[in-house]
Amino acid sequence: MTDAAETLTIDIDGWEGPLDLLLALARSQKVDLRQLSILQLVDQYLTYVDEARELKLEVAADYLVMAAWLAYLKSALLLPRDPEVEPSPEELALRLQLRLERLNAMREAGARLVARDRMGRDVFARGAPEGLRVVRRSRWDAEIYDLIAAYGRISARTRPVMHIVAVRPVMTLEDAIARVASMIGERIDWSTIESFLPGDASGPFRKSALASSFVAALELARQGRIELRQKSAFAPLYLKAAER
Amino acid sequence: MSVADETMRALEAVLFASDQPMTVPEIRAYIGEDADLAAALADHYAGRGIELVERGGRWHFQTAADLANFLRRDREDSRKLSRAGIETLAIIAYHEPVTRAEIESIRGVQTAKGTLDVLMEAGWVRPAGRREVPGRPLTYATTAEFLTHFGLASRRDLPGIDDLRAAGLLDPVDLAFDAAQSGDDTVETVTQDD
Amino acid sequence: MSVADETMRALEAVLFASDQPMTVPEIRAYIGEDADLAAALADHYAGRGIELVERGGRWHFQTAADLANFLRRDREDSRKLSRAGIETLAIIAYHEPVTRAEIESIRGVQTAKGTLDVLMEAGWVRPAGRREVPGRPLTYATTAEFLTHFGLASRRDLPGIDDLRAAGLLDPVDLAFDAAQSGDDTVETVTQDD
Repeated sequence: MTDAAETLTIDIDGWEGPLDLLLALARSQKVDLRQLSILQLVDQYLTYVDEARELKLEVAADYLVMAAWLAYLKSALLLPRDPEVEPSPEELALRLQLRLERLNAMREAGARLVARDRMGRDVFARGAPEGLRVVRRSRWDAEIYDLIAAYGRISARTRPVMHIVAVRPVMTLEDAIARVASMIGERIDWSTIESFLPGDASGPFRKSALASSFVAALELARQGRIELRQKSAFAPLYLKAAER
Repeated sequence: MSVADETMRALEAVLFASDQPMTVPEIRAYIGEDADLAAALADHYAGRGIELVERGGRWHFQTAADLANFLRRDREDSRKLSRAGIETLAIIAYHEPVTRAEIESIRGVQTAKGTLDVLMEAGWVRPAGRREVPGRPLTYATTAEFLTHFGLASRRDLPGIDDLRAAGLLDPVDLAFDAAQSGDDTVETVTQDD
Repeated sequence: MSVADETMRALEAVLFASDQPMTVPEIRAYIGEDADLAAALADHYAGRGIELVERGGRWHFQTAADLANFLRRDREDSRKLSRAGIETLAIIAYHEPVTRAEIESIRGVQTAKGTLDVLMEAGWVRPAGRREVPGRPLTYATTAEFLTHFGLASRRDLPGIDDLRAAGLLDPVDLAFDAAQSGDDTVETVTQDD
């Protein structure tokens, strides 16, 4: 990299972009990058690109963009300062110098890194390690509760299905027929169906008794044993023994 | 061994890095010296965790044989038994000895081969002979380990159906809840509702 | 070291047998004891042809670096990195976690897709989560294997990292620019004409 400026004239493909080329040129100044002459660097770069074009080498667009930018920077640095222009050419130059410093730092760090004693090149791991073994075993987990709950679940699911109707407070149709038939004989006048219900009936039992008594009334009417009367829909329903 | 002995160090490194046991001529090709040092190096390692040994004229490092038990470790992964697994186990426990066909008929679902394998791997179920009926199907029963794991003195300690009912374990509400939770079994509503 | 020390022997054997560098918890899983002995064992091997080293919290045996000339026979550097690869690796190692855009801004050139792929395939670089800024770019960082390969006990051992950090050379250009603007003399020196 010492005679970079000379070899540059024939080797543009070797550079990883304009910044890389600039860094190589900067290093050819053989000064600390902080002491770098930006004007000199610009001249070096522009000369290089011109030479490359004279040799009719393809110069990639980003090198030309950099060349144009550097030409602008050079003129701005040389011309009397225009306070209106932001950022100032000095600031642009400083940024360029900072970028070159950073790239240079990483390039040198990379070189030091790969020069270290590297595994498989300078130091070696054991050639034929026996290897360590992990014997995996599953420890199955289950609690006694899980076991008996599972059995309960199966039993509930698959035992002969047995429908158990709970003892519910109902009046069966047979009971209602017997009840209405026996009571009707004692009634002279029209009586509401509610009057045939047990006096203490309440809640679900009363509803059941009412429904059964109604069906019983219809059955007895069909047999001609009672008469029914209702003035209108939802009006009270009256029962009376049939006149024979 | 003198640590400063360069040849000895090189021998050590070469034998360590080699992926093959090495003959003395092979060693010589690397360290360019008399390779008889191997015996001296072997002495140095005597009694250590690593040994340098000669087998059929070839030298290699190996771990000391008495430490083999350190080179493996058991890893126990705790795993929960699947629903099919626990149900199958319950049926075996309550009905043993029981054939696979009987298990399936009680569960009302086909039992995957893997399910019984898991139970046997866990050490809770064992084959318990063949039933002397056509086809001579294998039967299964629980093991002593099963009793130990579940804290049972004997199978008679398992709660009976009446106990289960009393404990609410046949309660269809729980059953329906379970089913809703796991979303798999459809539940027949066995009993009353109000 | 007392040769009779069983734990030390076991440690030696386990590290020797392992085909991977091992963390202290991993070692403990095998020898079931306090694994701080690794440092003592490393001392025992100091200056020998084989060394016990710690890289990124993982221990392994390797040959002594100064014996490379004995071992390089028939071996070539199979992992020859391109210049772009070396630079990219250095940028990731010294700046991690770092986005691709940040790598490109330091290098002043787009990073070919293959460059990062090669570094990841070598096992030296890994994706290290996304940065919570617009676009949520992926960041990259180095691996434990990177430390092992380059013989670094930790990232703090990266060559010259302290100096680079002190000089601000690991800071982005914008930050360094602001620092330079806020009153020192670097601006003057860069603009001087020869």
